[in-house]
Amino acid sequence: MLPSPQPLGLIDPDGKRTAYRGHPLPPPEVLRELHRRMVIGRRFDRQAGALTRQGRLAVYPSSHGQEACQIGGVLALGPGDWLFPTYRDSVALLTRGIDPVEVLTLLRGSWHSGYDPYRYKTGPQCTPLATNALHAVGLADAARRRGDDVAVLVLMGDGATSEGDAHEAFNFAAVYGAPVVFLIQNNGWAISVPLEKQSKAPTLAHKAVGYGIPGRLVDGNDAAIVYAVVHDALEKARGGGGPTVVEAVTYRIEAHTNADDPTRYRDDEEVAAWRRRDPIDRMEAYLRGNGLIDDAALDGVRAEAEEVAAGVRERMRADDHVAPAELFAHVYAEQTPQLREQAALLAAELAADADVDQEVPA
Amino acid sequence: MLPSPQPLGLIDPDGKRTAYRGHPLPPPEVLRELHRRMVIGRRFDRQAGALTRQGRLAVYPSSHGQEACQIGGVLALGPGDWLFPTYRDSVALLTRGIDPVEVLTLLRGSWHSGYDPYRYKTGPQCTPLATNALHAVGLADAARRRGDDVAVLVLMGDGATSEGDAHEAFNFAAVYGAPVVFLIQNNGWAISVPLEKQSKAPTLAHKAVGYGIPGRLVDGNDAAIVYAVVHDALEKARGGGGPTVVEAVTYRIEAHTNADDPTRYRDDEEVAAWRRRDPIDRMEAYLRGNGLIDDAALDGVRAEAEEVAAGVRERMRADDHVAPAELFAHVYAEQTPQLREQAALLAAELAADADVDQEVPA
Amino acid sequence: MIATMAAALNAALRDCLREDPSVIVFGEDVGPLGGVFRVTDGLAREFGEERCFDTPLAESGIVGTAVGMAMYGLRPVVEMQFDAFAYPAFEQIASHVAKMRNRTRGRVALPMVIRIPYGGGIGGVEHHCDSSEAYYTHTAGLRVVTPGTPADAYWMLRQAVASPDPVVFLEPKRRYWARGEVDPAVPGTPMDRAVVRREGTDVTLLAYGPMVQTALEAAEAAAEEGWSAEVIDLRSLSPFDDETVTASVRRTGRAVVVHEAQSFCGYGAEVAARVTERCFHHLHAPVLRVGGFDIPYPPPALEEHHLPGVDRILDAVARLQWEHA
Amino acid sequence: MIATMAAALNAALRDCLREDPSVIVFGEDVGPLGGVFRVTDGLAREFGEERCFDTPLAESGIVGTAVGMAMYGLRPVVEMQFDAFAYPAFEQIASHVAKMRNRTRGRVALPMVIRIPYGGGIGGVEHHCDSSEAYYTHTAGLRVVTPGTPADAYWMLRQAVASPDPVVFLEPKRRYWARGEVDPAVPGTPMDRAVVRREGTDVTLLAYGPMVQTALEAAEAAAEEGWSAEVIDLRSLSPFDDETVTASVRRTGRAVVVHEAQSFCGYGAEVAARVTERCFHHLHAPVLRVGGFDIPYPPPALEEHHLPGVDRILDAVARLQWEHA
Ligand SMILES: Cc1ncc(C[n+]2csc(CCOP(=O)(O)OP(=O)(O)O)c2C)c(N)n1
Ligand SMILES: Cc1ncc(C[n+]2csc(CCOP(=O)(O)OP(=O)(O)O)c2C)c(N)n1
Ligand SMILES: [Mg+2]
Ligand SMILES: [Mg+2]
Repeated sequence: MLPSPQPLGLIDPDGKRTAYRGHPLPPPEVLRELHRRMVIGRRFDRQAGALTRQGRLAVYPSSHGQEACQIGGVLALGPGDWLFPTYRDSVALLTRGIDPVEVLTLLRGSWHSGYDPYRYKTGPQCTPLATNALHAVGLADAARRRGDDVAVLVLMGDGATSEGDAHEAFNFAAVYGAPVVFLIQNNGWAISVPLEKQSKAPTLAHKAVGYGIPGRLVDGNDAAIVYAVVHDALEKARGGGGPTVVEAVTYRIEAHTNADDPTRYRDDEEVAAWRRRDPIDRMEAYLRGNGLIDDAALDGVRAEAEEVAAGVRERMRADDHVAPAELFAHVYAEQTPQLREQAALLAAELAADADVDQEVPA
Repeated sequence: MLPSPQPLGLIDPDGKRTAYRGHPLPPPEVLRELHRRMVIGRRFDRQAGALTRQGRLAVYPSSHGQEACQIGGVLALGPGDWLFPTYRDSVALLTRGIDPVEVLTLLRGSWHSGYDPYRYKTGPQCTPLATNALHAVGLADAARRRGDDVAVLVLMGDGATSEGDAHEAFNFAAVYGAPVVFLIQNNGWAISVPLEKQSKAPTLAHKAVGYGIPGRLVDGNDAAIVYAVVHDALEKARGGGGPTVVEAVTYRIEAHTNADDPTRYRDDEEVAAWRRRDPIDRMEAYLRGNGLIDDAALDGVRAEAEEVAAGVRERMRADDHVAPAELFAHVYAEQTPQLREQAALLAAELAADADVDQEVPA
Repeated sequence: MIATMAAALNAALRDCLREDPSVIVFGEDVGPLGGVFRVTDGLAREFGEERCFDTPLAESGIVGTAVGMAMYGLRPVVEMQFDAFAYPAFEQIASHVAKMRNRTRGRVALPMVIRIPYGGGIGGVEHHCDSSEAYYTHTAGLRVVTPGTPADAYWMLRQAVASPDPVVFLEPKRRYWARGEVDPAVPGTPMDRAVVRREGTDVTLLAYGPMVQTALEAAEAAAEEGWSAEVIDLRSLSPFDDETVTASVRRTGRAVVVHEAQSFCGYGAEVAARVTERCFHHLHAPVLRVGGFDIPYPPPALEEHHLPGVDRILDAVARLQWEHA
Repeated sequence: MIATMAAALNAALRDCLREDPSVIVFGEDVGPLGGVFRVTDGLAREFGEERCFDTPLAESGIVGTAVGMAMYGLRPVVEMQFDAFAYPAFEQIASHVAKMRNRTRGRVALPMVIRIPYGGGIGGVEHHCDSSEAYYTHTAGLRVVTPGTPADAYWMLRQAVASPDPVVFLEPKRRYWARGEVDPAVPGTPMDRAVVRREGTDVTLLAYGPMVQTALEAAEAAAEEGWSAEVIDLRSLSPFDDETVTASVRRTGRAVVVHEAQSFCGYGAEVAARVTERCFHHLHAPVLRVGGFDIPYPPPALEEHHLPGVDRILDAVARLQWEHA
């Protein structure tokens, strides 16, 4: 009933296969794909950081350090499965195949969610903490009720587990037997609050016990174990085996967002120690050490990552004009008379402004 | 780390000492007091039921069957300790020494809480489920911060554990090391919803694991074990040992409240089976079997119970007039100008009505 | 048929479940018990526990899972057991239910209904009698409706379930047992329109839900005093039917809005403000509000003093500066 | 001293912590980080983690434990990180914080302060810019106040902490970095009174928090158009200072109320309704409301179109039927 006291891992920080045999190592093509996506994700993340410093994004919460969780989780999803991400999970969304510009719509401030949740079977990035966990349970359970072969993966942070909604989500999932996997990215911090001020449980995976759900503790910087365990849990969920809680122990290398100042609450040394457990380095070491990747392939991946970044740079240069009238477009299925009135008011204001602009001598 | 799989008990349903030796049996005078209070509590509960049928109470949620939990818990409290009850816990309040008429103020509809929380170190009866658990944690933690020798007991139902606030309360208590004991009266039902639709955990005590709190599972119809375990937990809490979750397995013999119709959702047989596990019968059997009580003493207890009931009957006959002006008296420390205006309006209405009444020819 | 409001609501749910397989009903005690007000009586038996079922006891959980279910194409109809017990779901309602369509640029609709028994007048103890409508009407993206008669209860609930928008459906507890004619064959007025319940020429009484009946009684009494009162049942609190209301007040030149909720920042404030904005030069007197006092809902012993009744409405009518007529 | 509003709030908390050992400050990230807006900067260091500390990430937990602490004699000052993140605490606020004194017949007071940074204008993403004041002002038992200047920020927070009633203290985010004179030696106006910020004779502009500055700018612009506008900073949203407001509007005969929140059932509705009730025969035109549209708070790209600005206020002033003057 209790999760393992130590995080499960398949590949250790030095890129060596661990002694753990409870899950098979994913096949080479999956490992290579995990690596490739992590390299691209890291590059994308760096690009987003740069755009933020240039003032092109309103805010950016970095995924740096958490690529193994996000990518391991997303690649484990089957074709009919759904994903419910948070604000932190840009790299997960990129990996999900969502247009990077649509991923950044929220953070750029053009609109709230930038992509079509149905097209990508992906909920909007969720900011009110833990609320998405309930949406995930609901959607999973709806699929179960319909008899569809669908499982759902929801991403949440360590801090989010303290919210009442996390508890209610775990409990509803257990009671309904909903096909949902809760992947907790325990990155050690909720903004400035360390895990030891958040919970006294031996691990967050232990929370599963109180719901009669299996809890798994994994090394969140080992993409192979995250993939394997989430894959397993999703399969089990689809087969009617109910929910699983997976805690992936990882680290947020950057500040909480660009607006944050981590020097106020944590040591550089802690960061440095975690850099030595980098998820990409270790996967690369494993792939190299086992002859699964060569320099040419690596260069190819890096070039692809540069291309993605260049594409983002390029496309983010274009102005993302949003028509003011859209303010009123999506509040109800049909605009209410009230909103029509207000839309007309704004339109008149804008027309008047335009007239004034034209009056200004050239 | 895991609670016992079977409920701990000191006295079995037949009134025999169990084999369990993890807690000492409370001394005879405590057992006699537990018994005496249960007999009085049961009689009070019956009286309240009668008053409800007579239309003198707006609503009454019965404690019948749960006396061992409520009384075992309350008698375990030390002189500086606090209690946070729910609407279900009239017998706990009576045992706490609160004037029975004040206990019934809420249910009679005269006011909300009828007693002075400071006088009795007892929070008001709480209806929004699980919200009182947070109040208990806060008060306990305030006492801890002040260095006072105070622990807090909070009562909650099985259904209430599903609320987000229950989770947040367990977690805050654990993180703060607050001196609080959560006594879950698992009476099998949340109105019409059975426990198996509420939780898939092996027991509710298992929920403690996810917070790093000890969880104890006890026979909730054995007042001795409830007393012993809660007493222990409170002592530990006062000593800086932090919170404990205690699940007491019991049963709600009556309907949820007088407004409920349990025939719609449960069998008489289930009730009958639990009647055979009656907390008073078993304690009486133990006391008799061990020569700790004789017929005279028993008669004395019963007479005392009748006296309490008669007192309640008598005093509840008196009209409990509440002045309409009190509507405005306790909203703020001082009445705001707004409320003064409204109070004047009502006073004028009442005066006009009185005039009209006087105009009516005698 | 003649039915109580509770029975009319029950019939509406039954017909929705029958006609649309995507409709599901869930909440606390709505299954075998049929709800504490019996509004879901018999539904679990008739449609099975997969379509009408009890949930764990957690309101945020109920609403939050309903969001996910609606995203997947179901039409959840959830019950909050009493007004004040919807508050734990407030974040899900305000931040997701109300906003999902807007957040996703129109891509994700949430056709769901949150049924909330509300208001007082039933001798209920604390937390069981709140009039919480203004919390929802101030939240864009929600439709907020409340029936005042059994016929409206039936038809408005059917329309709410069919609506592509999320609807907060407020059920006036004290009217659950009131009887009236319900004809499931004759479609009702659209739920976003107000209805003139009684015609009059001197003053417009604006009421909804639990107060419609009281307003009608006040109009009756007013007639005896020589005032012809028009009574409008607002029905849709959000959006507001300006057309019907404005036409009436422009004609009568006087208006009183009535509700149980505390007056301060209550729904009546909006009604008074917007009617005044739109009818200012037709008004002989300010639009008056007759609402609850600005206090927490009182204990049963005092509720009669708190709740607006016929006398208080008449007093307001009397204060409408008839001398200026 | 010249200080930003954030610094003034920080100074107030520091002085409260110094003077009253029962004051404690807690919330998410208020400890070593000093809060995401740095309002609690340095307090954990100066007063120790027992008096200023980080909590687990759960708003209902924060408010609910504060209730228990206040019952025990502490004076908790809690921070909700942003407006929309106070919603999980709504049940604790509405059912307990607001009602505890009343529930216990006056025996249990809850002197506590819930600080909520609110409103928009800072380019914040969704859920970070809600104007949630009306949810609280419609809840009897709460005091709801909001400062518009650094000096008020300092003094009103001091008074809020000293108040025997629970106070929802709304901090206008976009004014955190605005500077102004703060004199901790000269006690400020009582927090339950409105203040005339600029005198005028033709029209009264009623504003609070984030909109006070905008209203002052509008008054300036109005002067150029020949209208003398009086500007009142309401400060206390609940209770409402009728005396100050009524006196002004009776004098000017015209009023416009301004806020960021959606207008429908917004705070401005109450202001318009009550001012009209009390000043009807002095009014030349209906009290107009200039508020946000009835939509969810928009993304940064569009917020300038949503938020009331000087022009929109002037347009409202222009519509006050000057031809009837
Ligand atoms: C309900 C709610 N409360 C507060 C916040 C403000 N907030 C945003 S992120 C954050 C910390 C979250 O920590 P964690 O869950 O560990 O996720 P991480 O940012 O580390 O990925 C907080 C407090 C929020 N978004 N939602
Ligand atoms: C937040 C909230 N939701 C719903 C209710 C309505 N309600 C009152 S009692 C009850 C069942 C409670 O069950 P449990 O916690 O097991 O306590 P019991 O009544 O069995 O003692 C419900 C749903 C409530 N009081 N509070
Ligand atoms: Mg984290
Ligand atoms: Mg129960």
